[in-house]
Amino acid sequence: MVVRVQAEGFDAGGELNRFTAACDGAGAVVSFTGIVRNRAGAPLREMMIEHYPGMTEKAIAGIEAEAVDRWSLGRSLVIHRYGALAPGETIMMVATAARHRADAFQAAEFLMDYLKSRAPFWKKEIGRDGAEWVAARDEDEAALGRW
Amino acid sequence: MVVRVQAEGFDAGGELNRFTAACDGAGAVVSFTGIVRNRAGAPLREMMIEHYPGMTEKAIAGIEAEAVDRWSLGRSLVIHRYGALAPGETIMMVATAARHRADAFQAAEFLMDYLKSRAPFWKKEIGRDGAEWVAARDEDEAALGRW
Amino acid sequence: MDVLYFAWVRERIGHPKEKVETTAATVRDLVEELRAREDRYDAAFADLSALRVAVDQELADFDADLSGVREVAFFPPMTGG
Amino acid sequence: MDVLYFAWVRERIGHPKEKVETTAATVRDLVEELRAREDRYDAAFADLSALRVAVDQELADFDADLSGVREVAFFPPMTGG
Repeated sequence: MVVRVQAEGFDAGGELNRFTAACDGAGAVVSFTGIVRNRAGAPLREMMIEHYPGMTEKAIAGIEAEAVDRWSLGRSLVIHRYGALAPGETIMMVATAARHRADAFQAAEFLMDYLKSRAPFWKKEIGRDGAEWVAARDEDEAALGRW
Repeated sequence: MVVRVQAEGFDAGGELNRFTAACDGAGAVVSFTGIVRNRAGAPLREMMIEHYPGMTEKAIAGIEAEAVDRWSLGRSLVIHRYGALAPGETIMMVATAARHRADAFQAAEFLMDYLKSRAPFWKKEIGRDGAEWVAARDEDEAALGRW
Repeated sequence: MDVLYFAWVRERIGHPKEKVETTAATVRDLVEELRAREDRYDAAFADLSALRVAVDQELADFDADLSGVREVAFFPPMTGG
Repeated sequence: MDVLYFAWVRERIGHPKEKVETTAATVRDLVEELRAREDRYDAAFADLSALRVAVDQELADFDADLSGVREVAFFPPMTGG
């Protein structure tokens, strides 16, 4: 279980390789990377991500502990950035390793669903003509219902 | 849609980075990597993967076309090795990119379920005391039922 | 007790953190005290259904007990990932 | 027609590929012709439920029609991924 909350960018491919190399006995590794999308219409200048230092790490550790409890997981990794990000930059990544693929996939989806709605991050989109906080999506809250 | 069937090893992290860089407009990238696991008890010397040249590429392309048809996918990538692999080596990888994570996750799981049971690959485990073809698992066949 | 604000709640109130002397028994009582202070607080807390609260860095609800609590944070629904 | 064998079917029959002159109407008829050849064929095809077949590189079933077909392959259930 590794959790990193950081302002700096990171190399998702390098992280995936290091994660996989450290997963002795795993047959399946799943990764998710979230990327700052540009908007149709009004171009995005940057995305500002605010978080709650202290609670963020605790919340993610709690979510990971629950994933480990529910699935047969070898290891997991969560990296999440905060601060100013440009379109195309990687916001965050999750990786899970397990003997079989079903556990790795389900744990990764579970981690993502909970990180979306239960880890204290807030996104603000900054365009040429102003800035706007990203609203939580109903379907993200609803996604928690399946676990 | 990129399909590569090859004997050579590949750098999963490098592939993930190249894939992500080429995915303009995607917010979510999911990857799966399959790794040769060692066996408990009798150590594995190598895994031999046999395939059906010609049909393999066609079958994977057909599976990818169906994934594109069912989900809102930006891009997808399938790399699958054949030949002799040592424990710890990467057998194959799938990557999917979409605007939202649900499409990327579901398409990756769908691709994996179909690659497991519908792409013409066969695995043979070679140990110190003999070799054995890996049997298809009932749960892999059953996994197709959900799509 | 430390009271923290994040995202648009922080922007509306005008600062990220403040020390609050209070005898409020629950989060809801604390909210009422804050709303009574100034218009910007009143505006920020007008619709509690748009807000979430954490008590000592754990998600809580507005009826949560504040005895012994050192830190309360108010913010909109989270948008991580 | 080319007939291909993979994995343990290839090992049991002893070669990966052969040309077969046949007037078999279906895959099942072809299997019967092959089984009549030699014991190793008979053994390889003893339990059809353990085998899969592809006709011109598409998965098919044992009742598939062979008219115009150039390539038939026999193999155990696939274990990719």
